[in-house]
Amino acid sequence: MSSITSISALDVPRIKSDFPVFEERFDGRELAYLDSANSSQKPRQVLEGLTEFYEHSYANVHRAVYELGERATAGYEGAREKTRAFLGADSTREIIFTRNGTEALNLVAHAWGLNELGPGDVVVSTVLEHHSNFVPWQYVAERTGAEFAVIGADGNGELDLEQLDAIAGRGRVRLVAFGLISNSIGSVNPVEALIGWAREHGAVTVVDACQAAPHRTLDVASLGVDFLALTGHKMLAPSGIGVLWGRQALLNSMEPFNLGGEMIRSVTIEETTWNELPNKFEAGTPPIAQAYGLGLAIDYLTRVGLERIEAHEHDLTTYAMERLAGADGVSVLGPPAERRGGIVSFTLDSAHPHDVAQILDSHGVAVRAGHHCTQPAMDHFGISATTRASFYLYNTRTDVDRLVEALADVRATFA
Amino acid sequence: MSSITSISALDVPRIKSDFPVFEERFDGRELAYLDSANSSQKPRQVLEGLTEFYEHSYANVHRAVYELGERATAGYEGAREKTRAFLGADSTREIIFTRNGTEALNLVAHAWGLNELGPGDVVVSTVLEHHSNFVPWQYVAERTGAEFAVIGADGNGELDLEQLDAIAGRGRVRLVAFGLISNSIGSVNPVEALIGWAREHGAVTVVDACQAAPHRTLDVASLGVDFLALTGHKMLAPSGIGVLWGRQALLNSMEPFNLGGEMIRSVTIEETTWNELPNKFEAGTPPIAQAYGLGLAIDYLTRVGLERIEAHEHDLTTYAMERLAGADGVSVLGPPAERRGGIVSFTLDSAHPHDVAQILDSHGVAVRAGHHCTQPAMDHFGISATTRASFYLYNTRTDVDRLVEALADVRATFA
Amino acid sequence: MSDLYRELILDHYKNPRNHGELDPCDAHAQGQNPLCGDDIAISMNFSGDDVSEVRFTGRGCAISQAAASMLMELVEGRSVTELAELPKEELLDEIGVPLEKNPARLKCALLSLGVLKLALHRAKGTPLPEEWAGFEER
Amino acid sequence: MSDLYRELILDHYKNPRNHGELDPCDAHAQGQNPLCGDDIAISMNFSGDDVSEVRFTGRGCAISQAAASMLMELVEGRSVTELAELPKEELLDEIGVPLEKNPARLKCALLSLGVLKLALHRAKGTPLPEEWAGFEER
Ligand SMILES: Cc1ncc(COP(=O)(O)O)c(C=O)c1O
Ligand SMILES: Cc1ncc(COP(=O)(O)O)c(C=O)c1O
Repeated sequence: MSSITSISALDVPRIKSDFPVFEERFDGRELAYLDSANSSQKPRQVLEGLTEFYEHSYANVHRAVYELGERATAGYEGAREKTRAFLGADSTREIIFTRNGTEALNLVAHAWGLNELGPGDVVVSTVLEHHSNFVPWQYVAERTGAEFAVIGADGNGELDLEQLDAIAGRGRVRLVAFGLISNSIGSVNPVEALIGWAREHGAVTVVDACQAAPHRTLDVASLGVDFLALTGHKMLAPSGIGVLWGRQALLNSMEPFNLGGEMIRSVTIEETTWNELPNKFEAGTPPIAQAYGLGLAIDYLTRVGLERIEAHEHDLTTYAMERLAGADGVSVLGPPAERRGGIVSFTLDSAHPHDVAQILDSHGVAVRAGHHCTQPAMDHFGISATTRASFYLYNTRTDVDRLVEALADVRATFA
Repeated sequence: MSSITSISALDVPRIKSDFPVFEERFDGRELAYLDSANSSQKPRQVLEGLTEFYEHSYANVHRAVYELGERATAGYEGAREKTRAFLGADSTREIIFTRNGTEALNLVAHAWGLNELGPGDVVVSTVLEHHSNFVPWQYVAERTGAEFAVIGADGNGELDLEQLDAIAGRGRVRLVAFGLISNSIGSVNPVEALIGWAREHGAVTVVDACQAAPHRTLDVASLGVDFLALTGHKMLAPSGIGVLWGRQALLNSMEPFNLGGEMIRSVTIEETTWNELPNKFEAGTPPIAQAYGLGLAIDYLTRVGLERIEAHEHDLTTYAMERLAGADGVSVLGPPAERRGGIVSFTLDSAHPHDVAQILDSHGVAVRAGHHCTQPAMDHFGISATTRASFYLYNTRTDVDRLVEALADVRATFA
Repeated sequence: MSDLYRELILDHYKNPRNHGELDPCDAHAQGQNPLCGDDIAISMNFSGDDVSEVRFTGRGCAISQAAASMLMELVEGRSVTELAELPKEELLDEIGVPLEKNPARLKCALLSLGVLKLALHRAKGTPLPEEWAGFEER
Repeated sequence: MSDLYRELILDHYKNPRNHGELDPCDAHAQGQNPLCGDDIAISMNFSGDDVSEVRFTGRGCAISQAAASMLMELVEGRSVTELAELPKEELLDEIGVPLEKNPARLKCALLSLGVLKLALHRAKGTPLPEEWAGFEER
């Protein structure tokens, strides 16, 4: 972590001043918001841009033949182009706006999975996945008679790739779904190995980038995946917007998911034909302003620089792990800082995570407690919940210090 | 229309001042926005409330054990309660937030339709429906082997209830889907007759209230329907939010739709069980701020008074029909003003609707041209598109006058 | 320190009253809070219309476990009919900390009461009131 | 009046050039704009590598129909190879009104060119360039 680097440090005070929530005082103190893996705060640039959009460029998109509608369409489609560039995708046709990350994954499960899978096929997820990248695959396997296989992990929460052969022995591997970064323990998954293995078996790959997209540069071309899902609310964008990227050929070959306005080419009583990409998968009035807001968030992240954000979070994670290692009664889950994102999950010997989080709240420290929508991972560790601190561009080492100090108070309370 | 009424008139200038878009000048003039059936403009009260929410109450909902998360949850669940009251529903468990109206209808089609229907069953829609309340039923019928039956209409665009007997003769009527108000021609459907007939056959009823909810008081209890869908962006709310209301017993008996975070009770590698209502149908991080914004829009509409809004729109519709009846070359589709919402669709003898709308735009008059996502209705009338003007609380008779004057210019251009 | 963790709650949490299981028993139910995994099981014996004995087991946060322990003290010796109608305010008063602003923790606090209601209504064969409907399905 | 409706466009709309159908013909295609239902069909005959005859039929707005009529004048007598590469700017220059801000109308204006490309690439057996991919599926 003290290696010499050409990446200049973030100007955190300046960044912080872009986020109105940090002007408020919580019990007299600035908020130590350590729950960005759950959802991020929003900068002024996004909020003001959003209001301006509603005030002077709002109408329904695509179908309007007047000035406001043209502005709205330009804003909405401009966001699609920003998202395309952000992901290094070939074409805006491959960028589908959804409600959230969960819907992006469900789109693939429903529109690809239900139609393509059958007995003898194997659908693979991992024990570390968020429920949104686990339950849809479990469900489509059950509905179609395919096998559902789950890649296990070791005690560090790192995937056990030795299990891959046995999984391949269970049938024809058709789909492999995994996240880039675990949201509950922060481990970074071995993407290349998983994709290499999936390709060997001719399987379609689905990557859950919900925890990666806000924090690191992504490039779908070099990743070599088939589908990638992300969610806006974790990356400074409004709630209510997610993205599915997919290879054009695959998306073209798929049935649609939701049906209705905008996604059709022609409708008669006898027959309906589907619109071209991406409209085919965007039924009804889309989250217009939310997509526009995602575009503004991408602008913001790009201006600050994802590499600098990643380096900053790595510094905070390393620092937090050092400090927590020295704190009484704290056990941190997951791999060392080198192989994790900006997420630190832990348990405390004497108190339940909910009680921990509650007392931290009274110190103005906001963390999340629970299973983080990863019950299989919790089961893997033999626990039901953790307390989780997660970092973003507006956090500082002071936030970490406040976390550690507040933890001492928790221990004192439950002593 | 000149009947004595106890409903006081709307203070339109004051209402207009709540909508920033009317401060801008289009070619030197205030915008005559006559496309609210497509999507409405947003009042300051909604936009400012939204920004404030993001600035001081934003976090993920349900799972957060800290102050900001509690505020966010209170905001989100408060909006559910406002929506419940707005619809006269029994319980907030019956209010499901979706992305838009289309997704609300698809939820029923997927989660009820695909699981309940089979050969011998009849699924009924109408020739007037928006594609979002037509294509899903056509699709589930095809997928399940059920019959798809479409109630036709007369030359006025009023449903032909004489066809009901023949439809019932085609099999067991299981589901009847129809809109309260047609979005393309404005006709008000005979709700009581349709629901009575559906009930006689033990069919489930799905009501598309996307065009009614912004303009008239609704009460699901007295309507006697089973499901009702609406969309926020047409009723002063942000884009990205819709609502499905359903009877609790039905919703409880249904499989979920999207799968993932928040909608589960417990997840293991072997088995997943679903959460209770409404969470079971709200997978992933919901459109938090958008739901909150819908609550603010409901506050606004309730304060102004839906009865007054309806009366105001009725006045504008009557006036528009009178003036258009006297305009050269204009043919208005649909029933008389007494039996329609605030929507007037027409064709012009000499110009295509797109050209009409384009030239109206140069006069600062925003209307929609096209098939309005109702191709079967267009086919019914033997046309491919109309020009449509639609009214809302911020419109005035002056807007209608400007429409009529601009139409004269269109005719002169194409003479 | 948070208001929620007053002395009494910590005492009940650390020294739960009526902890254990009755087997056989006249009424039993179990429930979880899906948000946080808190888990409570309650077993009871009746004597006539009264609850003669009651025990709970569970795991989870201090609020849910302390509330269950406090509930035990409210229950013993009262009639089934009365308890089936026990208003949640009575338990909340006992807990004595402000939970209104905090629906997540309110659910923790009321978990044991929901489980109790389920056990009683099941034993009596009466329908669970709408307010507790979430517990039915568990 | 809108800039879009200059004299020339109205003239082409009211008096379309090369209107009609060639039957039999060497190349044919049809396409719609799903947004507005505009519809154009084009048929051509070749003489060697050149387009010797071209006709269109269609219905829709003035922009789409006038653009098709203008396209006819650009096409006749030119080589298939050249036309398969015809940049859309050439047609847009001909139309001569600003459409950049207006993607919906741009689609109307380019509908006939897309249909032409589809007819030519089909006849030549070459793949339709990505830019026109939307037309393939129709
Ligand atoms: C790894 C991961 N995948 C998927 C999701 C689901 O995203 P959303 O809640 O936006 O649907 C989340 C966040 O909750 C996540 O952390
Ligand atoms: C009658 C009707 N139903 C359904 C819809 C679909 O709503 P949304 O576009 O918000 O999904 C609309 C609006 O487009 C409509 O007018």
